[in-house]
Amino acid sequence: QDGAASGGKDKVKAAFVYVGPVGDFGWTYAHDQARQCMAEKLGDRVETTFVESVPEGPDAERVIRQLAQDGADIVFATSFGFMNPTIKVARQFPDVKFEHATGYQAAPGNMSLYNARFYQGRAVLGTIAGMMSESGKAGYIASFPIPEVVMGINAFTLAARKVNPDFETQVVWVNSWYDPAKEADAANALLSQGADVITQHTDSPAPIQAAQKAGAIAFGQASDMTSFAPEAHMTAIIDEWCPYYVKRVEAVLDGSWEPQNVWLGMEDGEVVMSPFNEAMPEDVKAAAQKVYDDTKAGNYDIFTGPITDQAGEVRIPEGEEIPDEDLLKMDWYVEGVKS
Amino acid sequence: MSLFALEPRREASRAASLAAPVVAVFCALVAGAILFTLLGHDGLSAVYEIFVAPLLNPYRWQDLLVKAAPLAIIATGLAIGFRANVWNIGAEGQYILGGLGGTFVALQTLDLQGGWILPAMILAGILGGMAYAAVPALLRTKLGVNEILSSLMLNYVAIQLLYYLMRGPWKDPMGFNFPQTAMFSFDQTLPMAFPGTLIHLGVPIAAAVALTAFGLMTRTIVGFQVRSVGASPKAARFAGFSVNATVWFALLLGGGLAGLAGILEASGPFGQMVPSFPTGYGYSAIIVAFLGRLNPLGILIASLVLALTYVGGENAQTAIGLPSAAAGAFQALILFFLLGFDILAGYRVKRGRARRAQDASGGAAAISPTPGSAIPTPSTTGTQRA
Amino acid sequence: MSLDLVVAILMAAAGAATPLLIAALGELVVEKSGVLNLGVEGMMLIGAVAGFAVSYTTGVPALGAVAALLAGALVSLVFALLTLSLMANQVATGLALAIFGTGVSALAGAPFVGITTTTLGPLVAFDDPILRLLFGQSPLVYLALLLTLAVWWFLKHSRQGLILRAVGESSDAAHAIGYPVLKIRYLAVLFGGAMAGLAGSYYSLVLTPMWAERLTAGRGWIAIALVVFASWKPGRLLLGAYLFGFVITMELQAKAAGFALFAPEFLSALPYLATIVVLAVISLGRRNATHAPACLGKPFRPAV
Amino acid sequence: MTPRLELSGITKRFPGVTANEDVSFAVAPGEIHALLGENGAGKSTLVKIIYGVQRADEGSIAIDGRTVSIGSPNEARRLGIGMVFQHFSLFEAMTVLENIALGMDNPPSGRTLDARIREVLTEYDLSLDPQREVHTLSVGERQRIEIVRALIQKPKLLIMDEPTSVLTPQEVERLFKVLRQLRDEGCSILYISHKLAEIKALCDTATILRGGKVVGTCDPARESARSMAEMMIGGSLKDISTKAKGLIGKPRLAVDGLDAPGEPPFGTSLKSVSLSVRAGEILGIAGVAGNGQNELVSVLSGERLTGVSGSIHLDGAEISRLGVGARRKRGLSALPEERNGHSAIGAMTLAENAVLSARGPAGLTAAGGLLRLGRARIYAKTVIDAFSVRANGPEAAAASLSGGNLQKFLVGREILGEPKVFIVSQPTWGVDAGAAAFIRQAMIDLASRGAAILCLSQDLDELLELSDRIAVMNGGRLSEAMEVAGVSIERIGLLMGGVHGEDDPESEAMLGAGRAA
Ligand SMILES: Nc1ncnc2c1ncn2[C@@H]1O[C@H](COP(=O)(O)OP(=O)(O)OP(=O)(O)O)[C@@H](O)[C@H]1O
Ligand SMILES: Nc1ncnc2c1ncn2[C@@H]1O[C@H](COP(=O)(O)OP(=O)(O)OP(=O)(O)O)[C@@H](O)[C@H]1O
Ligand SMILES: [Mg+2]
Ligand SMILES: [Mg+2]
Repeated sequence: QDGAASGGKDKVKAAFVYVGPVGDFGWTYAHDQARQCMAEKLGDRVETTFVESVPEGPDAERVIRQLAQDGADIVFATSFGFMNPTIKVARQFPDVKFEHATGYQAAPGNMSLYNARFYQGRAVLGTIAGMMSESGKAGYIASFPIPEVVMGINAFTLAARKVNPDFETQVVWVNSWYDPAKEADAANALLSQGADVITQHTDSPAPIQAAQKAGAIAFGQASDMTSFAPEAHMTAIIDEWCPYYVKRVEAVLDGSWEPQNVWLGMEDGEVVMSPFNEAMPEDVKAAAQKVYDDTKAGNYDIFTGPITDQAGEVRIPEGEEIPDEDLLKMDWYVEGVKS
Repeated sequence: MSLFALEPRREASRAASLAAPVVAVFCALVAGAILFTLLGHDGLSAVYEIFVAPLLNPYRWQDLLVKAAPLAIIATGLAIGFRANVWNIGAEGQYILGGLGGTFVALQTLDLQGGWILPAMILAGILGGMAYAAVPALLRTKLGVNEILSSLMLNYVAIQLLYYLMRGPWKDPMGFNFPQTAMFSFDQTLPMAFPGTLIHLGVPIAAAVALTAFGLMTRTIVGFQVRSVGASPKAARFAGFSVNATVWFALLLGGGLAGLAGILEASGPFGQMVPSFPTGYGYSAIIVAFLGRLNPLGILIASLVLALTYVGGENAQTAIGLPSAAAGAFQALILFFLLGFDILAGYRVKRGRARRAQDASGGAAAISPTPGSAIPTPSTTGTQRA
Repeated sequence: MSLDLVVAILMAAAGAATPLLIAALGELVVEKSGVLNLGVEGMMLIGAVAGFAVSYTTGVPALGAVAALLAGALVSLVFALLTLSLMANQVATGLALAIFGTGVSALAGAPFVGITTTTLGPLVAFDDPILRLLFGQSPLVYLALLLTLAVWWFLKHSRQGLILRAVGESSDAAHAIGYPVLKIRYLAVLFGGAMAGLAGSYYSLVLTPMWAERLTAGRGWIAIALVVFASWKPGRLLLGAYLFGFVITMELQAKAAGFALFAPEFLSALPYLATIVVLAVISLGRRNATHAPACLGKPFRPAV
Repeated sequence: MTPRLELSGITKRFPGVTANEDVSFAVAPGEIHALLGENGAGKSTLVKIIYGVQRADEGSIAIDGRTVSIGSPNEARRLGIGMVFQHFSLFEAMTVLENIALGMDNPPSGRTLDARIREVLTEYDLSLDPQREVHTLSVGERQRIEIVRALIQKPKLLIMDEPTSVLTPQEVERLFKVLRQLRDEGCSILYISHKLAEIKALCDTATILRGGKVVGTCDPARESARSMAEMMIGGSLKDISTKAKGLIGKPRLAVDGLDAPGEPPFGTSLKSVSLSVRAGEILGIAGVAGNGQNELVSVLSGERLTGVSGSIHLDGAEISRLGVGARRKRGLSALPEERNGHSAIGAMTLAENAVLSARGPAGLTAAGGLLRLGRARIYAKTVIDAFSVRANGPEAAAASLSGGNLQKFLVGREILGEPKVFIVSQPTWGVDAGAAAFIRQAMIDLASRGAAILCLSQDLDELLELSDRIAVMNGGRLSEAMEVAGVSIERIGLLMGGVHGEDDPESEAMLGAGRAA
């Protein structure tokens, strides 16, 4: 429309495609909070819509296409499984901008990839776990062994072993992103076998509730879950997508949008920690805060050698860092992980 | 008694059985509008966005066809089974196995070229679905195990098998360890039926399947055999039909068609195999089969109606912010009305309580103009008590 | 293995078994009356959300459980109306009910996402593991056991139970000798709905005191399978549910202990495979007699 | 004396039919009152109204002079009315005791009830084990449950709807003894049967229904079976013309040493059955239901092949391994006793029902497995016309025909295919006199055209009228065939009861069961 000369717009229609219901209090919830935050920040310069519970696959393709047809200027597709559908639609609508979260492939020209370095937050959790655990054993409830989950387990364990070299992480795969009953049962099983820290890479608050009942500590997933377990909840990694969404929509508004592939972390304010629990010992607070601050300042990378794998072999020599492209397809575990 | 009374018709009314779905949809629209208004949304526009808007937008027609195709194919197979009193509710699993069967061929032929590859995949898909349906068939014919439960249980097993293959053996080596296969090659991808549209070959195949099934059921001895077994296994045996063979036929056909739908989806819209491949088509198709009154032509229409509720539901989300759950609830509402109004085919509604003596015989045994004499009832005992 | 661990395993098994047992008991009574209601999952979700909402707003979890009971019964009424009065096909209506419950519970539950409530936990807390095992679990665990006993007694020894079984065995004969078949089936369906609702509230009030969409994650289907697994006998149902709970628990315990003998997918598929095998074994043992109520799933229209 | 039961102006309409129209009559205390009428005359409907299963549109009922409204069977029982249904109302998977308890309003506890049942059994000289499950019992025993269920409540009025169609002559006698004893105790009995000889032997009065209306009352003892039948149909009964003698030719169906397991779960196995039927001959097979007749029919028709040994020859060719279709192609047609759901499908049209068994003989299929529905309609129409079936044409649903008319259609469907061998079970079961005569005539005509007919029936009179030779089935064994001329009914009755001088335990058991009462 207007502003075409500069490539900018007066008003942008931004559409979001979610894999779960906005009420999942997990992944989709975080994206939708960010959408609302962005809409509030940009006021009447943006109009947002969303479609929730979109199955990954052809349904996603249809929904994305419909959003493009209905005049969306930018479409955020917020699940890994939307990658190929987004690529297909992006090819058909060269004038619409597409943003895909957590993928590794994009259509050239009008599709960006964005992701967050959650593992940086896992390092903070690992530090707290390592210092607070008496049994030296954490229970890790994991969904599927995709690189992102593997990397989180590794970051958590590496950080914990920095403060407690004997620390062990016991992983239980529940093969589901969301099954509260099973997650709770898994947490209980881990707790009964001696874990006194529970952490998770699944979406429901059930494990931290279980931890609270057993008097263990736990961490929220994707959003602050203090309300579910005020005593057990130490902190949570918060997916803070709002700044990114604001930036990208603004780029469309002023015509500066370019495709990119970003993996943002604490430096960019995309990964933040929810307030530490009051009851957390001061030294733990300080150590955790230090990991956070150092990461934010760019001085700390948990995946810095030496790193030994489960078999005890040194994978990454002293001083070296794991390059991003290797992280993104990580399929091995560090020493101390039991799975 | 009540304000209305039901009076059985001597024979199922064709007019009523055609009118019932129309009346039902209308009532569902009204009820839906009221419900959404009560929930604090604009009820009228919700109904408009779900039911009318998609029909006014030609882009959406293609979407409807594409979404309806797998439903129609699966429902056709299931309906034939239901007609034979074979309660296959394992189409979801058979659909998955169909997709996996075809994917297996695709993974073996990733580096090959040739027009034979896609047909081979489709064949493997059909065989995959059939092989999976053979399990409940075997259990029922050899041991008398109820197929409702065995086929339902197998759905969950199929999902785990899919997860296993995606996580391990069939994972794309170049796929950054994400649990999914490589994208299919050009020769492995279902072509469009009409170039320049989204309508892939699965759509005409669905229409052909339904029409063929219609002919099969009404014009051939096989269809007659299926209907006989469904109406009474004893009578079928009297007629010289083998009940077990019919059970096998119904399950293999249902499984084969579900498998066909699976591989058409995998090689078409998906273009690869992914863990999110199962989307509940196998269950939705059961409802489609009933809405279509177990008649393949009815199923074609019913599959479009169901597709409309999906597409319209998404439309209502973006247009007026109706939550997806509302669309789901509304879909169920339509189903309730359609199922409820089915009774009009077999019964006449009478005003008032003038006569309390409305009856069908207590011997429901002999008479079956129950809602649609077409619809047999699930006999959970299977072959047992025959 | 320490005593604490054994107790923990047993309590976890009881916890996993309880909601399945409650929902399956309801379905068992429904099926005994000759009706097949596949909508258990939907009714459980409605119960879960109603239970949570009432528990949260009143602060009394027991009231939540009662509300769940009533809500489950209320939605089952829709099923009863359609399949009993209007003779709609039971399989299709049950599936529609499952969809309906999922949608409505999500809608109704939207305001309750992200909060927790007081659990319907043990009445007294015990330090001693044995006492904890015997008396320190959620009241619903004991209620489920009592219900099993009650349903068993009702079906086996009460007059009303005899009539209910008769209705499921031959609705025509029951009608001919003067029993109100539809009324009895209505009551059975309502009971099934109430039990499913209560079972659903176990998730939102006991196991994971919260509400989220699709909280029950498919447990309703397992409850239906259990009824068949138990060949329509309350005693075996108890056994089946606890066995099932035990297997689930042991699977996770094994994983938590670091044993990974099988692919995790195989373990996840195990309960379903086991049900199929049991079905086959039952049928092998007694061909032609699985104790299924003879009229299961068949519509009935009374002559007046 | 005030009548025990008085009906005035009972009218009951179903869509399209008036089942009862202004029916009025009375039954005195201690009277056995017959209710007669053709199929569909409205007998069952009327008694269902009296028992509260259905409701009359108009009219009133008085019991012992008091006008009552009977809304349900429970109310009927409270008024002292008991009923034994035409189609049993039993629960197969339950015990006799439970079944009886279900038929009572306030049954005492298990033990007391068990004792009460045994009391009633001794009082009326009946035998039955209260703890057995119903599905393990013979038809006769099942009926006894219904009777005990009624008797235990000490009814003032007992209704029986076609109770004897499944019993042996001896069992019928025993039943009559019970009924007479009841009458002497002052109980009134309303009795429905198509067997006019029984009516003559048992009943004090008869009310005759035709088209739902009362067309007459008579004293059966003073009427002949023929005169009552003519009152029922409102016209004169045609005589059956016998077939010409001396037509009998070579054996067409020869069965030798046939063994087969019983139909699951509780059927009777066939033990070394041998028989032969010649061209032009009708071989009758008598026997109490459940003695292997169904097994014999299904083995001969080819419906059952597994576990069968022995030989079956059709015109000299061995056919025992052939399936149903192949046997039909060779000219063997078999019509089992059960209509609904076995030889006919209620929900299908008559034309479709024709396809069931006549598609071979009548060429109702084309190459490629296509159905020729047009031809099927024509064939059905031909049957309807030739057998004067009262139906709404070939497109009428089979369920919309009355039992008698459907039976005529089915017999016609088979006979018009001109089978060489025709096996038929209970050709006139529950069929009224007029239709029965028609069916028998058609069978005789078929035999005269050179077919061999094997007719299984529990109706001895029918067999004696139709057959050239007669054999008796008991416990899965078939007796020698006897020439009908000169055979004694006594002897057949004894054979039916299992007395044939053999001493294997199973036939002893049968004997025991048969005799027990
Ligand atoms: N439930 C029903 N609905 C409609 N019509 C019915 C019903 N029951 C009976 N009829 C009709 O009422 C008439 C009387 O039927 P009824 O069963 O009373 O005859 P019947 O004298 O007992 O016959 P039969 O000798 O064959 O037992 C028949 O014409 C039948 O078509
Ligand atoms: N619901 C119904 N609708 C229409 N007609 C009915 C219905 N129920 C029964 N009938 C009619 O009832 C008649 C007889 O029914 P019934 O079941 O009494 O059979 P019948 O003549 O007694 O045969 P049989 O004794 O062999 O069972 C049939 O003509 C049938 O059309
Ligand atoms: Mg009758
Ligand atoms: Mg009759």
